[in-house]
Amino acid sequence: MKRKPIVVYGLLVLVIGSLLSGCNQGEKTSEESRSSMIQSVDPEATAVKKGDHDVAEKVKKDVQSVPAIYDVAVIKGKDEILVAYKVKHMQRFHMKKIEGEINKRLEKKYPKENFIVSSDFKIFIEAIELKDRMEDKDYSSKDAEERLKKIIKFKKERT
Amino acid sequence: MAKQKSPEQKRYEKIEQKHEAKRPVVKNCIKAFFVGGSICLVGQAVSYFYMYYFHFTEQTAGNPTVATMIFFAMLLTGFGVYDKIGQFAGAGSAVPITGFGNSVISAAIEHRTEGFVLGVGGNMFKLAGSVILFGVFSAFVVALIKTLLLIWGVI
Amino acid sequence: MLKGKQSWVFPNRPVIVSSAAVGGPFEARGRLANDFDILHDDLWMGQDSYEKAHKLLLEEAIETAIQKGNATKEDVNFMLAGDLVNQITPSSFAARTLGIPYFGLFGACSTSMEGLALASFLINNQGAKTVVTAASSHNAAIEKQFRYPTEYGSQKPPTAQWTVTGAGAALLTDTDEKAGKLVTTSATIGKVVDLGISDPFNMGAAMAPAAADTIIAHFQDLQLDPAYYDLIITGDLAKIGSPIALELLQKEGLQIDSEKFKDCGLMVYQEDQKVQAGGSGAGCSAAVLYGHLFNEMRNGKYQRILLVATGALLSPLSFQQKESIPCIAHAVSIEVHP
Amino acid sequence: MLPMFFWAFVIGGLICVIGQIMFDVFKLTPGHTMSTLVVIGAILGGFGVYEPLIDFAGAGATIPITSFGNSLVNGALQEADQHGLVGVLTGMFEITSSGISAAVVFGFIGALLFKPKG
Repeated sequence: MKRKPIVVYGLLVLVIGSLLSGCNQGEKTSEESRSSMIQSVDPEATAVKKGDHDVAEKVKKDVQSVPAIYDVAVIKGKDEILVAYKVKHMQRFHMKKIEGEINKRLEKKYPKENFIVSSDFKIFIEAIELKDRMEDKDYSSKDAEERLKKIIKFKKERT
Repeated sequence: MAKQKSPEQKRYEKIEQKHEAKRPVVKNCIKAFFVGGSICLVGQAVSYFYMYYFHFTEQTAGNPTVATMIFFAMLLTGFGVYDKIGQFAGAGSAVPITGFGNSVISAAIEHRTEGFVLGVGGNMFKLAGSVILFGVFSAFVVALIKTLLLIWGVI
Repeated sequence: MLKGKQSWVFPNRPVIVSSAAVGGPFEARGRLANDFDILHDDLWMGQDSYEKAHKLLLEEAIETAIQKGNATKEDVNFMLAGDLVNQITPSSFAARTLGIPYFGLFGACSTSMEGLALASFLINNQGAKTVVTAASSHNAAIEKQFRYPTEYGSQKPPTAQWTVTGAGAALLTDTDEKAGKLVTTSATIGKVVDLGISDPFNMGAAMAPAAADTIIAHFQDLQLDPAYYDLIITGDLAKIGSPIALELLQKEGLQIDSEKFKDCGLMVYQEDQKVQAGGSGAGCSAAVLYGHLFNEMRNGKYQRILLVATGALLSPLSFQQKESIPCIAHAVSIEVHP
Repeated sequence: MLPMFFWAFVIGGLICVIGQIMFDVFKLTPGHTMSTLVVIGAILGGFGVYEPLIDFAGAGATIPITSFGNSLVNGALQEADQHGLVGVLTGMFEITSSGISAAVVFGFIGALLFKPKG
């Protein structure tokens, strides 16, 4: 059996490699979301509607008071409030418990609001991305709401 | 072994034990720890890569990470490196998912001289098959018990 | 001619006219590289499967031996050969190419001496004029046969042995010009010994009792003293098995100098080659004896040697069925005819 | 993120050490060792211990073969949650399919591309 030169196979490998990784398109990331991977960034709480800012800020304070948590991002949308947080590493064993605790606390305090709580790292990054975009005046609140919905949907899918 | 050893065999066992080279357990464990740990470290980096540059959450990044690690295992196996790592690291390279990939890929490569259907197809899982069998069957039993307990309201 | 219980003596002294050894890339880096007639620098040897490369090794060894003996294939009456692959196909396929009447032998790694003993017997008793005997093994083909795929990353324990990629062949003939030539003088056929070792990664320890048993029988049958030989060499007991065999022999009251008790599996490779306990395989004793040791004898370093090739008669199936490993050893004595 | 890397390394390394001990002390073959680890993973998954470990150690828990058993159990339990007992059988590969399919695909590609080096 004669073998084709290794270059041909190398190319094939490359193609397969890129197929494998090319299934989802990457998006531009901001400085803050990048640094959020390594350190605590303490992002400002925001809301799609201007007037909801205070509520979001209050929610953030409440979540922050949970001792196992060190970094919280809150975005209030029309119907839902997205709460993304980071758990101190040694507490990560109890993530489920912490999530339940936060849910209970928030629901008790704000019975009317609908909370989406996530400790997922990716959701945290996405939240910061969205927050950064919202700071831009040209970014309409409709777009923001849509993107928030997308993140929430994204959070709910499991595998 | 079920068979009883004869007195002669027992006597020989003693002589043999005296000369047998002992496996360097501690050294092997240290090597396994560092190589195995490093493979997991690479896996963690790959999963952060998927989370950061692509649309994957912590939950969903596992799948592409596993696929990528097995892809690495294919390259290392094909270029004849993985068996050398294996001799050095023992369980350090066998226990991670790359070791599972290596067992499938090495068998596939080895038997291609017997053709793609009977050779590659027939032998691909000759090492990994037992992992799948015991994984699936034990998962079935565990999940069945747990589901039944939930249905009966025990837990 | 039978002597004692299980030994033959060869009063007609069959002459080993020529011999040849062929090796692979790993052996080329070994200690005995200079004693190989042909060394391949690629494990595939230009073939498209390891089994074919295995067959090629054997063909080359036999052809080289015949050539060195100034003979042709037509001159050879019989070929006695064997290896470790299922149904000894490499040997049979080589016999197909060579077209020499053929006995297929299986004695695992003891095949080399099984072949030499039978070849000597044939010639001694006028059963043949010229006989070629050979044994071979190929690392990758045998790993595939007995253990895991070659690329599988399993860790071999320090008791494991490295299968030699090599073949050795010897051409024996019945001639009166014996002076200064190598001759076989006696042989002892071993019985199967099993002392309960079942770890296939500890073959040396499994085979050592068989070697000791055959050596003891040899000296008893021939009523010789171990001092008669310049060297007693075992086939592939390696680091673990060799000292065990020596201890067993000394327990039986045989005074053997450890300097004169060597092992082929410990001779083929360099210290820094990663072969765990040492070399093994049917090609190990064949290549070392028919290459290195015969050269040394022709150079006058040794006058009389006893080679004891050991074989582990297991199969992957028998090991998985948790059988212990039955082992065998055959001894042949080779001398320089005065 | 940095502690994540650290713990992935440590936990992943420790699971490998367990495997090494099974090799060297209990003299198990690689096949037996891997099968045992998968069963252990499935049992830990059944008790719900493995998921917190993944939260804690990330790839240190998902890369070792034990996670294969765990995700098989989780797949089955998830499906059973929705469809009752039948789900135990049908949901098994819900989560784990990627490991096996990647091994099959790359195994075949490997056979196309490479020859064993020996």
